[in-house]
Amino acid sequence: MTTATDMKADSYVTADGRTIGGVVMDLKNITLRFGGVVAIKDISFDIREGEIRAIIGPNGAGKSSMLNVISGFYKPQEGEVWFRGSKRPPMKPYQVARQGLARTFQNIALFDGMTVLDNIMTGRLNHMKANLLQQAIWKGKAEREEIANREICEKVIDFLEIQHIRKTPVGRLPYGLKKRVELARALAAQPSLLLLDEPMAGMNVEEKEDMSRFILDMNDEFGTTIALIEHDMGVVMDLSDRVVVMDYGKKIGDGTPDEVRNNQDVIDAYLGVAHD
Amino acid sequence: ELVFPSLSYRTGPYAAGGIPYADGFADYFTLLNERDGGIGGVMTSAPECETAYNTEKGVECYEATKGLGALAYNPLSTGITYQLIPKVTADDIPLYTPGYGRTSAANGKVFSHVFNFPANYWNAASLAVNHLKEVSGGDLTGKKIALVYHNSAYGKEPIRTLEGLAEKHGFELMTVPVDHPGQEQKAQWLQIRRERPDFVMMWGWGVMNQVAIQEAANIRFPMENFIGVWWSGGDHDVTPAGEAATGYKAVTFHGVGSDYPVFDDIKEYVVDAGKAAGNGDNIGKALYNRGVYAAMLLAEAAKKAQDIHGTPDITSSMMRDGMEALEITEERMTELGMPGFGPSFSVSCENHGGPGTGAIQQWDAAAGKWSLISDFGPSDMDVIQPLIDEDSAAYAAENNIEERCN
Amino acid sequence: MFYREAGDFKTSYRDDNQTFPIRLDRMGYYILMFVAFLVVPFFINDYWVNAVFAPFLIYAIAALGLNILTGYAGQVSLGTGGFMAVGAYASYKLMTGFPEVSIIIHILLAGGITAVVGVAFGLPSLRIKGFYLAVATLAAQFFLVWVFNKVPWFYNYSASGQINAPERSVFGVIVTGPNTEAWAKYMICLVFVVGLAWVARNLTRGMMGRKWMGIRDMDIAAEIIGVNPLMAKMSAFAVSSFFIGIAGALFFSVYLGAVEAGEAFGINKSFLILFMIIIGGLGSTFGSFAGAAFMVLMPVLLKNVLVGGLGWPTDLAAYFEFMIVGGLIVIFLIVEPHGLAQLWRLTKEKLRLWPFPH
Amino acid sequence: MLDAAQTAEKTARNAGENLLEVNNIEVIYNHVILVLKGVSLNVPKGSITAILGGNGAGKTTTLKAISNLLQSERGEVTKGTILHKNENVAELNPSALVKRGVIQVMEGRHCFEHLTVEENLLTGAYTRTDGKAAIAADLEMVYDYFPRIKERRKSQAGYTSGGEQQMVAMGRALMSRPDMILLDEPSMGLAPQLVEQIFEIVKKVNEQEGVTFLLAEQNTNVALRYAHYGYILENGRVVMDGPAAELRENPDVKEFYLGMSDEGRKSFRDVRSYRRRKRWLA
Amino acid sequence: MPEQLLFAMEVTLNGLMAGVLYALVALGFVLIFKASGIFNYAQGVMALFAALTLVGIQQGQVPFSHLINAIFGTEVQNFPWQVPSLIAIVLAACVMILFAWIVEKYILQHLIGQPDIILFMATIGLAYFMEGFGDIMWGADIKTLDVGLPQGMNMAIDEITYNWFGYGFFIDNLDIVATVVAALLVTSLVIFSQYTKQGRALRAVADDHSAALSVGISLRFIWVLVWSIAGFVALVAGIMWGAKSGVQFSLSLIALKALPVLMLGGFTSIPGAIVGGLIIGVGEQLFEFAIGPMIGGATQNWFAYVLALIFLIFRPQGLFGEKIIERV
Ligand SMILES: Nc1ncnc2c1ncn2[C@@H]1O[C@H](COP(=O)(O)OP(=O)(O)OP(=O)(O)O)[C@@H](O)[C@H]1O
Ligand SMILES: Nc1ncnc2c1ncn2[C@@H]1O[C@H](COP(=O)(O)OP(=O)(O)OP(=O)(O)O)[C@@H](O)[C@H]1O
Ligand SMILES: [Mg+2]
Ligand SMILES: [Mg+2]
Repeated sequence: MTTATDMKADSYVTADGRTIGGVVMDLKNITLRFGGVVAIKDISFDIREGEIRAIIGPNGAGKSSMLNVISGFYKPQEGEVWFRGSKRPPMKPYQVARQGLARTFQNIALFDGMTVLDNIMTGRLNHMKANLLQQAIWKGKAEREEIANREICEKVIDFLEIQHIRKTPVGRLPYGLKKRVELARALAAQPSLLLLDEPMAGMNVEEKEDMSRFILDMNDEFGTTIALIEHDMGVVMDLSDRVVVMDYGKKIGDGTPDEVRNNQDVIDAYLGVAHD
Repeated sequence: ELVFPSLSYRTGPYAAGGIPYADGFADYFTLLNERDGGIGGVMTSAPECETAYNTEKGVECYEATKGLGALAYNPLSTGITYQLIPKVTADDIPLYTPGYGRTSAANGKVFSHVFNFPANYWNAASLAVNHLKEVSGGDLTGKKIALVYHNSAYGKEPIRTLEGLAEKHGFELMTVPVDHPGQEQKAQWLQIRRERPDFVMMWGWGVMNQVAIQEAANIRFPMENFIGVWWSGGDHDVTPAGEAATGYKAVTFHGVGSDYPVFDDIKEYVVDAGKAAGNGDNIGKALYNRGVYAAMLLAEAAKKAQDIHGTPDITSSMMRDGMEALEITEERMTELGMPGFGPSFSVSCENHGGPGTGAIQQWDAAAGKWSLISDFGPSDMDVIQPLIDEDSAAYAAENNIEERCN
Repeated sequence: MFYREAGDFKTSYRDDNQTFPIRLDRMGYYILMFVAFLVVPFFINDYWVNAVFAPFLIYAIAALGLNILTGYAGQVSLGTGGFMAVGAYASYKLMTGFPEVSIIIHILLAGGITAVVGVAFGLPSLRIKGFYLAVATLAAQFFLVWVFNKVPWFYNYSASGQINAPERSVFGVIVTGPNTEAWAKYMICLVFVVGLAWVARNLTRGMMGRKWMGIRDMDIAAEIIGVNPLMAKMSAFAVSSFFIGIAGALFFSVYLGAVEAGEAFGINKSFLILFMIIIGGLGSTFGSFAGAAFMVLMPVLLKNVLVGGLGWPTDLAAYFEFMIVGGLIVIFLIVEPHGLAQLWRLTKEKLRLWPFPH
Repeated sequence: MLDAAQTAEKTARNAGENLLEVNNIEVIYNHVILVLKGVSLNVPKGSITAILGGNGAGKTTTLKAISNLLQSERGEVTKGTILHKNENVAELNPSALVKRGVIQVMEGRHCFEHLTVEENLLTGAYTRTDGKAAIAADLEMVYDYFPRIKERRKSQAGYTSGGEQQMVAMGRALMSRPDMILLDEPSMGLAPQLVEQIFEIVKKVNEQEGVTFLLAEQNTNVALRYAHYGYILENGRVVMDGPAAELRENPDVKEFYLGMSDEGRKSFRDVRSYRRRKRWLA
Repeated sequence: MPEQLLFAMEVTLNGLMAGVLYALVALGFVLIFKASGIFNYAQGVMALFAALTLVGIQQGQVPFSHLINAIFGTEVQNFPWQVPSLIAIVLAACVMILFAWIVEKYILQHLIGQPDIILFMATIGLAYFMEGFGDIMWGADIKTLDVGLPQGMNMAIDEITYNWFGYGFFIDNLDIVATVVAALLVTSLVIFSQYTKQGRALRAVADDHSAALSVGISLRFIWVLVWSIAGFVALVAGIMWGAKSGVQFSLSLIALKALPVLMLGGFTSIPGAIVGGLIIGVGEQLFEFAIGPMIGGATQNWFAYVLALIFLIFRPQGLFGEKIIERV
């Protein structure tokens, strides 16, 4: 188990031998209000290269809002977002996405009208360059590009074991599979930073185990940095390297799972009973 | 069988005008069959095709009825007319548009297959002006005339003529467009109320007429100074306004009311025989009469064609010749039981527009009927003719047609 | 099992991407093309082309266009009539302005011009959504028609404001004006339809189409995963208007030959074409055709049956026509809200399983 | 492959007075997709019964079939009967069912976005006729159960967080004073202590007001702790059922639904990717 | 006072009046939209149908006479009696309730939970049907509608303003009546939808059909209710407009006048309909008065929409519409 001290270093190796690099995303004193509601109060924390960073907290704590701030959908009234060592200017969400961020959503946000395959292909859109005319002609660049990217998506499909539903419209899929497809869409983008908002909500243990496996493998194989919101303590404690705990928009804890698990504030505010 | 397709509209926004017209048109041909056994011994038929005043449906109707050996078309819609002008010419079928359609078609040199006798919009404009001049003691100088018009091809037709006439008679013309359908004309009539024109002229169709007359009544514009073209002179145009409409005037190119012998025949042979197109209560209404009149002139032309070509079963191209040689005399009108119902005139290769004469009718709400307050007078051809020539020349140029008749 | 996809496997992603992955469909498609190009032209006459084929094909183009905007990109538009007018008047000015240039070019240019106008009127869609947008597009509808009515330059100062299509020919074959042969009229429409349908298909199966559908299904999510809403919506408006513009140009120059903005391109057109795509099926190329066919053929058919067949008075027939078409629309929606296209798909699924119920 | 004990248990159960009986129903979507392939359930009065099972097993469909919410999804019950108080309710429309005291809390919250939280709760009392006072009282009760939403009572439900919406949905159902609540995945997206809370509430309501619960759950762990009886659904069929206590001890359930192996709970990190097979599918 | 200013004032006043008439039509839309998220394209045709029915009953017309005569060759036209206006209005209202019930039973019920555009389309189908049905039932000719509403220039106002400014303002009595009626309608409707249980249920239904079902709100009842009210509103609108132009097909086109009002006021707001109506009314009349003559007039049709569009750019949900909720 890594200790607090060697985590200060700008790069260290975890117990299971993954190297965690320097800070990728640094959030400084973020405050976000909606009219009267203060969703986030002056919160700062960072995400480091290659780590799995969990955000936990009771409902309405501001976790999803925090992700929305990171992906540029909510504009915080105060605070700065630093990405790869430079302050991020005000950006539209789609510009943020082009910087290599991908995410999934708490209330599944798939494109119900499209097939699973098409949904996953949308993940590739920042990698496809054919212009309108070329696409109208199709033959040539557009088709080549399509096929090249299709191959990548097929890899993701195999990886997530959803070959059988490739061509079904997502609207019809049961909840769990939708979640998986959404993950696939995010993976297809081959992001450098991946944000997951409750990827395992509404799944049973078996499915959670699968999902955990995907997340871990992803992190191992592609070295993807992952920020993850989850309510299942078991999952959080097992998967994450570091955990941020929010409550009513405030940060009440930040550190390794063990530190957090034994932090009294956290227990009171969130865990209720101390988890094994 | 002699086929005169009737592209009618008994539905849609203009149904109220279309129904009586179609009834009249149909009833007259039925009368011919019932009373005289058709024309020159050949039965006639006027198969109806519903256009709802819609151009595409009109085209469909044209193509559908063309096959029946149609002799002439009377589409009762400016839009459809413009549609058909080139088509009929190519198919060698005459197109008859009395009192509507493309005015400059009066020039037979350019429009070989289109006829719009006895009068057209520009005649109407001039006739109206003549009347106004008369009522204002023979002089219009310094007077102000407002034209309230349906903002469409049809509505714009008279403007040039009126501008010409304004110059000639020294009155001031003010144009007030009303967009289709014309349910809401407050702005227009407030404007009129402000500008206080001496006379208001109307080129309307459909609901626009009724609303305009109502609004005129509301602002207490003196009805006898309010005069419409014949398409704004139907009974259904004035009735909604009730009493207030009394005194409203309209130009017409045919007789009004039902006291002509021909209508007695229609009652006897058609309505009472249960063969009427409608329920017979339209007889004598302005648009019904117009339908009858149009049918009558077509029938006469057909007879003429039979005489010329010496065969009772004429083709559409023979029909065309008949129309071009048509001659209507007062005696003939009396024979037909329509004494003084319309002018006597003759068509020629150059002139497909007839004499361009017309009268003024006035509404009396109490009696619930129109009555002629003038007889069929001439219109001002030296203003109109140049316009006709100009416009038809333009058309000829655009479609490289070379002139006929010389 | 009549209808089988079993037994034809795809060995490459290219095959998997083709328009008709199932062999049976492919056959049907080839047969259809054969009949359309090599059989119909020899039997067609004035009635069929003017009453049925020309309007059907031209509306199909417009429907394709609107379907891209509404069905794929989810932007409901009621400006179609106005945009068709732009196409019509543009082609008129071009035809009369540059008689020597081929009409094909004129029609394409007309489409281009309409595309520009479409984008201009599409800009509000960035802020305005759903029915608000639909009604907003009516502004385009009324304004454009008004302009073409008011500015004499557009109708070359003709007395009445009507515009007439002069005679033009392609490869020596007359395609506009009264002397056009039925088959020529049909052919030029057909060629445009097939060409544009192909383009529509390409755009909608590729990334462009996915961006549009993303915006349609969940615009916020789409933006967050990297779709630029401005580009997506504007491209949708541009492409759709291009199609609609061409439809308008053909409608005027080839089909009617003479039009007047207010009468031919009024609000009813906008609605008519919207009906077509909804009846046919939003977001489906096949649906655009099915819808156009339905809305064009149904009235003609009913009319011929009721008046021609049963000999009813035309007015009664016309009323019933309204009632039946209206009734059918409702029934279709109840049976299958996603349009004829979906109905077709389900039938195929059933056939695939036939004779087993599930 | 049910052993004697279970069979005995079952017969006993069927003897006991059932509030709800579902006999071997079949559900088809869009006339083609067969989803439920003969599901039977018994829900004794005053019990908490859980339907467990993986994604797409058909839990939601089952509940919707009971509360007659299927037709709006173009699904239909093609076989089998549904008895509430021994009367067939398959034909009743949803509001009639609510009047009978059967109300569903739908999967994924379904709050009325544009109504305020409080208005949302009040719509729950739509079918009630026992006067404003009683309703106001219950409103307070709900607020006691969920203090969190009391704070946001005046804000539009559309802007509340996922968890808050779940609470609103549950509160709304309670407002109708039902005698049976169909709960679809109440724990989804809720923080652990909130999950406990909600199940505590379920328990309380069940004991105090004697409301019967039929709940579909993924979170087998909690569900089995609070439920009296459980059914396990796998792609449209009931593959196993029994008293909660028994199910908790069943080795399969342990492995697949509780994630326990013999040496206690195993870490998600140690999960290996071999596909395990369920014995009863063998 | 300068003449132009007086004119402007007169135009403004009349604009307000016209606005009220638009609002009357818009109200019908708003009600149904609030209750079911349905954009009811048939509203205009409903107004026409209601007015036709009213006149028909009043003048003792035999329904379907045209059809009957065509089939049986009979000559039935009118019953020998006439019905007093008030009773006729009540009867017409009943017919509209029946209509609402039928619509719910045979259309809406089968489309629960479908996307808005589908429901919108269904109402278009309905509109088509009604168009034909109305004509068959009562005939396509223009009917004069007279329920004894005052018409024409209001002399009193003319007097007063004349004494004040030396220029008598024109106000149509009919418009004054319309204003009063509209005011009554709106207040009662607002109270209904904001402060009653049914009102709340109605808004709930608009938000989420299936959720509404699940809490036991009977969509059927709610829908019959609002469609009845909308039908009644349509009747009122039909009377006001019909009195001007006679009852005829074009009456159904007034719907187009109501759309910009809707956009501007917000599809979901009853007060919005009124305010929107007033703004549009004044806006388009003033524009026609001031700018119209310079650019050739007949600008109302498009200007109303452009005006509304401009407002929308700044408030995409209309002045009073519910804010569009954007969450992920
Ligand atoms: N767009 C918005 N407008 C107004 N309030 C909002 C908005 N988005 C979030 N909020 C409020 O901000 C607070 C935090 O919401 P958020 O969704 O981030 O909570 P959360 O931590 O994700 O909770 P959960 O775990 O239940 O999802 C909540 O009280 C919510 O009501
Ligand atoms: N409207 C629909 N149309 C077609 N198929 C559907 C529809 N709704 C559900 N299904 C199918 O029915 C099956 C069961 O769905 P259901 O939602 O009942 O599963 P579930 O047990 O509730 O899963 P979850 O735990 O994810 O909610 C799924 O395979 C799904 O694909
Ligand atoms: Mg959240
Ligand atoms: Mg479920």
